[in-house]
Amino acid sequence: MADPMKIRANVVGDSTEVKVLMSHEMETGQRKDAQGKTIPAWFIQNVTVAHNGKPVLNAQWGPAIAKNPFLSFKFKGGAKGDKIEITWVDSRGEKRTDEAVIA
Amino acid sequence: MQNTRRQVLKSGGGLTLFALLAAAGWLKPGDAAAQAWNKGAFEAKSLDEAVKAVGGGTPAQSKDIAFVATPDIAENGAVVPITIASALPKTESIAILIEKNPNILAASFDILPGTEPSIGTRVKMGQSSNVYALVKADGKYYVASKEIKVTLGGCGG
Amino acid sequence: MNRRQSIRALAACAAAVAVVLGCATAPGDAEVSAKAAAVLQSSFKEQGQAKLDRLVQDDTQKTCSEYSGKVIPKDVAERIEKANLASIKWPADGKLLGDWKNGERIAQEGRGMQYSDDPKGPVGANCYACHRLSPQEVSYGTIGPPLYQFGKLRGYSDEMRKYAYGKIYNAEAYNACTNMPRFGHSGILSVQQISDVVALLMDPDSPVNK
Amino acid sequence: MMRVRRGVAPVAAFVLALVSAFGAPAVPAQGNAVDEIAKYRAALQDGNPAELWEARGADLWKQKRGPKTASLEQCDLGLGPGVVKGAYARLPRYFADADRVMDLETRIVWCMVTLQGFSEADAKKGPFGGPDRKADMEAYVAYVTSESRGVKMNVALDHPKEREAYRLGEKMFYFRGGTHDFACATCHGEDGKRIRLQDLPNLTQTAGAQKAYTTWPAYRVSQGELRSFQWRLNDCFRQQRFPELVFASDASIALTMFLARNANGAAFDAPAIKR
Repeated sequence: MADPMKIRANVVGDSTEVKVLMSHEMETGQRKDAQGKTIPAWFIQNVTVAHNGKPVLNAQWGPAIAKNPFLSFKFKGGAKGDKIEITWVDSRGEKRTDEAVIA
Repeated sequence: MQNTRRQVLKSGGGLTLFALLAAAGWLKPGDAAAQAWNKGAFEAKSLDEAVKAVGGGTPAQSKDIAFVATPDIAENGAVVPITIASALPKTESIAILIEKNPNILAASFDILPGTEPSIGTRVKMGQSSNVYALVKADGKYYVASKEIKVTLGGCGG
Repeated sequence: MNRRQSIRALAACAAAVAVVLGCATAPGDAEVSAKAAAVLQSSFKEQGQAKLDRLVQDDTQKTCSEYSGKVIPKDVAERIEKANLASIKWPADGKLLGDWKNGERIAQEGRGMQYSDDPKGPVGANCYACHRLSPQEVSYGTIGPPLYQFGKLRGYSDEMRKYAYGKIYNAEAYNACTNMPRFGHSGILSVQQISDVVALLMDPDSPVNK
Repeated sequence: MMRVRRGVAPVAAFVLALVSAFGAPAVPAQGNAVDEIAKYRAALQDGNPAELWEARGADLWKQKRGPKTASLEQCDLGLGPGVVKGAYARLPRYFADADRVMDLETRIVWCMVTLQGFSEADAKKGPFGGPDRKADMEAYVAYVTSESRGVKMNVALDHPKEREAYRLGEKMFYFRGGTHDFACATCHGEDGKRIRLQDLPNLTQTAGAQKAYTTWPAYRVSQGELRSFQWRLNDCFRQQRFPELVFASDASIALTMFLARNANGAAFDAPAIKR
């Protein structure tokens, strides 16, 4: 199973800043292995972020997002102790959801 | 990541059920699992093609789109930090496109109500290239661009 | 260490440190060196084309390791230079100037001789890793001196050509304990390849001399 | 209009920028390339994927594993069983129970053998991760080293074996061999040198050793992997055209001792992120 995400959510002024690192190969499908065989594409395609159950960001990614992806953004509101839930789904249909609490 | 048992669907290009759904237009709010992935847009080779794939017309150049904390030179193309901020009213989405990558669209972000129109992430670049920030605001498309140079590094080749 | 070598080492020691410290610390130092060499042998494993014999030092490597970071006594330097000068093989046809375009490729190529390299793959000299040469290449290192306009500044004489060839073939012949590899002596480059790199430095048409 | 291809001009501009940064002519573009690379490095600091390894290592550290189904929580890294905080800043060191000098990786192997019951061969297997395989060792290393962040390097040479390791490491640093006559000192023995465009730290001087040693392990952007100090040594020797340095070998420990000791006094600041 994929490793957990590393999520940081902090109140900054009247917004909440979310920074997340995900553990994923983000294989492009363009690389070849040592035997010269093409390594099939394998990458995160969809990311959703929800604040207390309400979606705040949706993303679609291609394989050009760097390996072990990083994402940062802010949304209005959010208070210490609120729940941030992030889910990704990759091109193999694997899915991972992690939660963090706003600090 | 040894896990392949959750593989839903196997096929040559690594396509999934979601990709095969091939939605038109931008994302709708909701769970990632229920999200569609715009295959056509991600296979586009040019900016025009990509915009067309998301149902837009020719984008207008805009000075209200900024690349923030984005270096002109990347020491390594495998990881290029990019932050895009839009000052356009009613920004609905922000997309990153890299002209010289095999497929031009790198990512698109749906800015939901209450979310600030500023996104930071990291992309791969095969070579020095123009990078476009494509913004949909109030139903219309706008674009800004920046050139990022990729240097070669390393000693022993 | 055979007897002749140890006598040499003693002589070298006398010359090097007698003035400062006397020779009292030197045997201890030689012991540490010997142990370090032995520990290295047992700490590596052969991989690909890199076998364990690469850890067996010749006299030049051994002596230069000992004097690393120190001043090399004149007689030791002369000994190293003389021995290495004798090893240089000059082109049979006497032609020292090859093809600068091929020389540029060799100067750019960083691969070769690493255990991760294909033994049948290209072997370069990676000159740009340490030297500035053609002004078109901005990604150059500074471990060695800049060589831009090498021929133009020194003149395109037969003597300079010979020096350039010899230096690339075996740099230890001209400057004992230099950082530069002995490309010909150690079998990294062929005689033809060395002539091509000489052309990169000495051909008036080479970008290096523009 | 925006589809105009700008293949040649930008390259020329880049060349100019670099030439002006490193060469003689002082034009307004001076320093731009250097500034932009600094900006690039700064932008990466904000989210270092090494954190993913740190988290995984912290989790693995507590897991009951091996034939003895034990965790590594009671591993003695030199400050007593169970103390991880600050331990890395004092390694390598002499361990009486093993009667030898050990660096972090060697000590983790020791704990995997003594606490968890792994064979030594199993504990040392696959220490470096690749595209298809994550290395537990690199996760352990990321976790343990992260617990010394901000702690001043303080490597002792009290025990005779610690002093011996240091002296051996120093000799190895200057040992010239292989097809190219390279030693560590060839590239890392002088100030202000670079290979291609990469700056080379002078590891024989305190400042250089401190800067280099305190920023390993590191997430290597070019490889998308967290790399340990053992890996750093292994890959240096590959490029030196030497055979392969054996993981946790005596030479690797001696060299680590030499370099770690030379870094004494500087605050440890890793896992870092590097090109």
